[in-house]
Amino acid sequence: MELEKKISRKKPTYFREHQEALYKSLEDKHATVEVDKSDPLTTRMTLNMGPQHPATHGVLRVLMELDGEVITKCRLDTGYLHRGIEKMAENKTYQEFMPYTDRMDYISPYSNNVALCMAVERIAGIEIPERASYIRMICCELARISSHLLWLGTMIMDAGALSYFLWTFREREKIYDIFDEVTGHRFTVSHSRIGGVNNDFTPAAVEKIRKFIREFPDELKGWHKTLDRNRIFVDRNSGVGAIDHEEAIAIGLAGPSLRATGIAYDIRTFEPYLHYADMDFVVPTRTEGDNLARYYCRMEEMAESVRIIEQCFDKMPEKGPIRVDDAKKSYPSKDEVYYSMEGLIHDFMMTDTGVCPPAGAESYHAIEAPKGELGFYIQSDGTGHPWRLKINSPSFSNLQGLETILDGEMVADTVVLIGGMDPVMGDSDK
Amino acid sequence: MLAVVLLFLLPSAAVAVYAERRVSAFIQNRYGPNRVGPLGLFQPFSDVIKLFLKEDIIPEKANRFLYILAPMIPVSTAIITVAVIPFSEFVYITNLNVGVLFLLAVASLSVYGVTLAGWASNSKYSLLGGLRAAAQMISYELPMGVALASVILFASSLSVLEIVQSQELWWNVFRNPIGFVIFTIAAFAEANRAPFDLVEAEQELVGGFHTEYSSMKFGTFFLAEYMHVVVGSMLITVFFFGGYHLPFAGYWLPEMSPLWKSILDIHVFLIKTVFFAFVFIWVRWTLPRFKFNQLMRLGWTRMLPLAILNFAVIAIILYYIS
Amino acid sequence: MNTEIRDNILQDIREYLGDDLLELNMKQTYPLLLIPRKRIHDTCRFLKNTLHFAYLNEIIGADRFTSEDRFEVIYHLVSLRDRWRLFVKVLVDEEQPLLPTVSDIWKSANWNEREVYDMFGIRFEGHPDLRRIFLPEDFKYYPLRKEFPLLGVPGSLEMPNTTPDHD
Amino acid sequence: MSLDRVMGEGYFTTTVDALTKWGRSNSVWPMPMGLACCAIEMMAFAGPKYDAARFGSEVFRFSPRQSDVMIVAGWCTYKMSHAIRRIWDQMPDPKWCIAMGACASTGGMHRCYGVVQGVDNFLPVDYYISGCPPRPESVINAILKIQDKIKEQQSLKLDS
Repeated sequence: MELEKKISRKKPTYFREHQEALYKSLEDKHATVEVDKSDPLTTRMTLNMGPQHPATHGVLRVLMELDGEVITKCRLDTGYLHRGIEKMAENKTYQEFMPYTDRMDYISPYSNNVALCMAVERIAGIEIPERASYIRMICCELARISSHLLWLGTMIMDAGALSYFLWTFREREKIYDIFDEVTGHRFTVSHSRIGGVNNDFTPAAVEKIRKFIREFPDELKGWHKTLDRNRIFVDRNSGVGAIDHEEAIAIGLAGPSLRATGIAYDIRTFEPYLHYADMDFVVPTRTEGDNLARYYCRMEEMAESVRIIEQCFDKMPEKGPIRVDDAKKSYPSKDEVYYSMEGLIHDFMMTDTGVCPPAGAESYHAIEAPKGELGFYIQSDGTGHPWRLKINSPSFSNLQGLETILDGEMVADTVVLIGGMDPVMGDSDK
Repeated sequence: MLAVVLLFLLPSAAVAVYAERRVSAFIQNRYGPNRVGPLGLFQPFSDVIKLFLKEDIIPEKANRFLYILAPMIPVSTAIITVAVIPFSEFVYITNLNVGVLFLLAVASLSVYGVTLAGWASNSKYSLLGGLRAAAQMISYELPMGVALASVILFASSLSVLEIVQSQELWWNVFRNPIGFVIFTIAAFAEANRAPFDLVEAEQELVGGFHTEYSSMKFGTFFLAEYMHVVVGSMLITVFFFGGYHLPFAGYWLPEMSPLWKSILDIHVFLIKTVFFAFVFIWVRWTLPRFKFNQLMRLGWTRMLPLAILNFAVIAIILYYIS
Repeated sequence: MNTEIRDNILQDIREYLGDDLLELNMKQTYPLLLIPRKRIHDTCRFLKNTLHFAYLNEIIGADRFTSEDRFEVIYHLVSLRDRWRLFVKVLVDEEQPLLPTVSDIWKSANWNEREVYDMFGIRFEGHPDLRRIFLPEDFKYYPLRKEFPLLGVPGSLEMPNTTPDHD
Repeated sequence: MSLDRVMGEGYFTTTVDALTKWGRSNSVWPMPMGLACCAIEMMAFAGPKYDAARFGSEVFRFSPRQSDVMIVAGWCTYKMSHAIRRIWDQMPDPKWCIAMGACASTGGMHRCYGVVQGVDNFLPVDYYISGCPPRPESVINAILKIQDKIKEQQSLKLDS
């Protein structure tokens, strides 16, 4: 035992205080699994997973105490991607800050753009044109599909079937192509603007999106066919990491993880934004609360997203402005900038000071990002920079829940559980 | 004869590596390696050259002797296994009269390599991999043995050559389908291939037992894995698919001179082996991995009782027929 | 959310807090209550148990950069039953940045309070595991305070040793 | 060397040298140090459309002992830098390093207190990829450049 202790508690060589505090906190944690201490054979091992580990989806560090292969208690250590995005926001104008939101949840950047824009629009009192909001909705739903595709691929890859990852990536490439056509970049798009969007859909882009939503349901059906009745997959996921709805609310899960426990908390219906109130869609929920339920929720959400995009195309006005025609609130169009003096001045002013919400205003706006509720709490001091901008990120909430869920599961389950929770460290670490 | 077989087996691992990369690429809508040599055929050789010339790291706290010894065991057991496999009626290294027992004994030796590697490298991930290997091998050795016992009943001999000859008319897969299924699953588990690759479990244990191994020591494990794939497919062929026999050969195949018969037999044997190697690869790239407790449950509560039942039923039927 | 339920809830809060409800800001989309530091714990318990604000969404810290009551902490609550959000604000002094924890009321307050501690140095009394969450424990500053420079303090975070044989 | 005398000056060493270079350059196994957004493009680089396997680089080994080139993809914080350096120290020679994207190369847009302004502060970087994030084509280009570098440097013959 003494030797075991010596090996597993090797002196940390960097950030000594931090490591020691972390290990101490693991020892202090109340174990939820009662293990018979009288058995001399129950030697404990502390296993460090991460920060660089194939299954931690980035740089999450999981510190766990093992009894055989069962995790008796675990601690998550985050912050390996912490760059101080909230500090940076205080030093940028609202529009300048938008590219940073791309790099928050880098699997679905469009949702983050929209979340920031809508938060700023609410605090500054800007109404966006109808066509712009439909463009935002379509792209947000595409981003949701793309995020869930990556979740599907990585989760099954973590369970051991590598090919699914590449199959889902093939579909993701199609969405990348669409974003490439619409916005000019594969995935860090920065397409949304305060007061609208940057540019309209080109006919080629519309054609590509229509083709994608025509073909995608078949692919989805194929995955359902190979996974729903796959015994190994079902056995590995059902009952794993199960949590009931009361506990889920208490530990503050968000998004599909919360909906898998039976709580239909979806901002799109909870307090509809854009034109989601006019759309006909259901919020998929399950009651089991385990990893399989999360799988079904997300899979059904992808199908719903396709339906929403179809309805958007039906209801979208054929022509119309895509940005507010008010130079105090949004960028003027490029035509105006190139051919008129006022346009140039406005463009310059927008870049220099940007939108100025009233002093002392505080406001919150959330959208339903693929991972859950993504909200921005903004405090304004009357200038073009936010005084304080707080990001309410879904991955942060989900990771916090993960710390509770992992207790009592097996080492092999950690990977599917982390995959099933689908955290993005850039989102959670801010 | 031995030299010929060795020359055949060693490159076969390289070919299996290449095949795995191309087949996986095909499954995943990719090209796979196609730049090195014609169709990328020299890719495994370039990997081996690189691995040979890489720095060899032995962890400071590792048990040096066992750490160096461990990679040799899986390779040697794979090569030893070939000793009793008949490639044709006349081409085999030796015909042991207890060949089946020999095979089982050698197969259970190979677990030492994995377990020792896991223990000796003094890493927690490796240790977990090694422990899983030990448990997995023991639980799948038993169903495999019992499935083989049901094969022996048909041949009334422990010699591998006689088992193959007993299948001249009817392959064992038709006479003993449940035994075939059990043996195939056990062979997958013995070769540590997906869905039973939780010994190396890249996503959980980084590399499992070979996490700490670098350069050619890792390369040896890598090659041993593919040798076990080849050997595993050979064993399935020999025990259940009539070895070198064409289907129902006894009924229609004319008498041939030993030379021509040998050439035909070897080709038939190779084709069957290649097919099963393909199945190994195919399964690996499409199925998720088992969890440790599921694996144990499958081994002890499903496969072992089924194998014993199968053995008993066959024994009773054979007793009444004869 | 119809106005009747909303008025009822606000009436309940007014009755419960009495004079301690320092400010009720209804100018924004969601109501913002300002309450004194000493009432935060029991108010939170009341909001959760009686008014069904079962879901604590986040805890926001902010630096007002004023000489007194420098920091503010905002609790963002959601009532899933009434489909409504509520923000509860408390002011914290710079000299004594202490608040009672609410992690015994909502488990999810755990990490959120750690985040506020990490960014502003506001300590939460009774928190089960108050460590820094993003930055290493060795870091001695609180980055979201306004006086902290954007580029950080040189040397406050160590860089790895580039000679390989360190141990 | 006697063999040299028979076959000509440096015949043996240059032949083995060429063989070594051929082997090394054609099987560059990446160690994916996926930190942030660039990691997603790195996955795309291995994915069906771009297919790193064509160049023999599809074997993503997560164990540092078995990999040749470390692709640092994403911004690197001070907290993470120690882990990266440790993994780099664990990789066996010969090894190469690619800094993928603006953040890994210079700190990029994340000019803030948490981020190391370029991983070359503590790693010997062989190739920098520009872009935020770079497209997968650029990663393929980087791998090819690394292959060129391997072909140019002497592997066995150290001097003369």
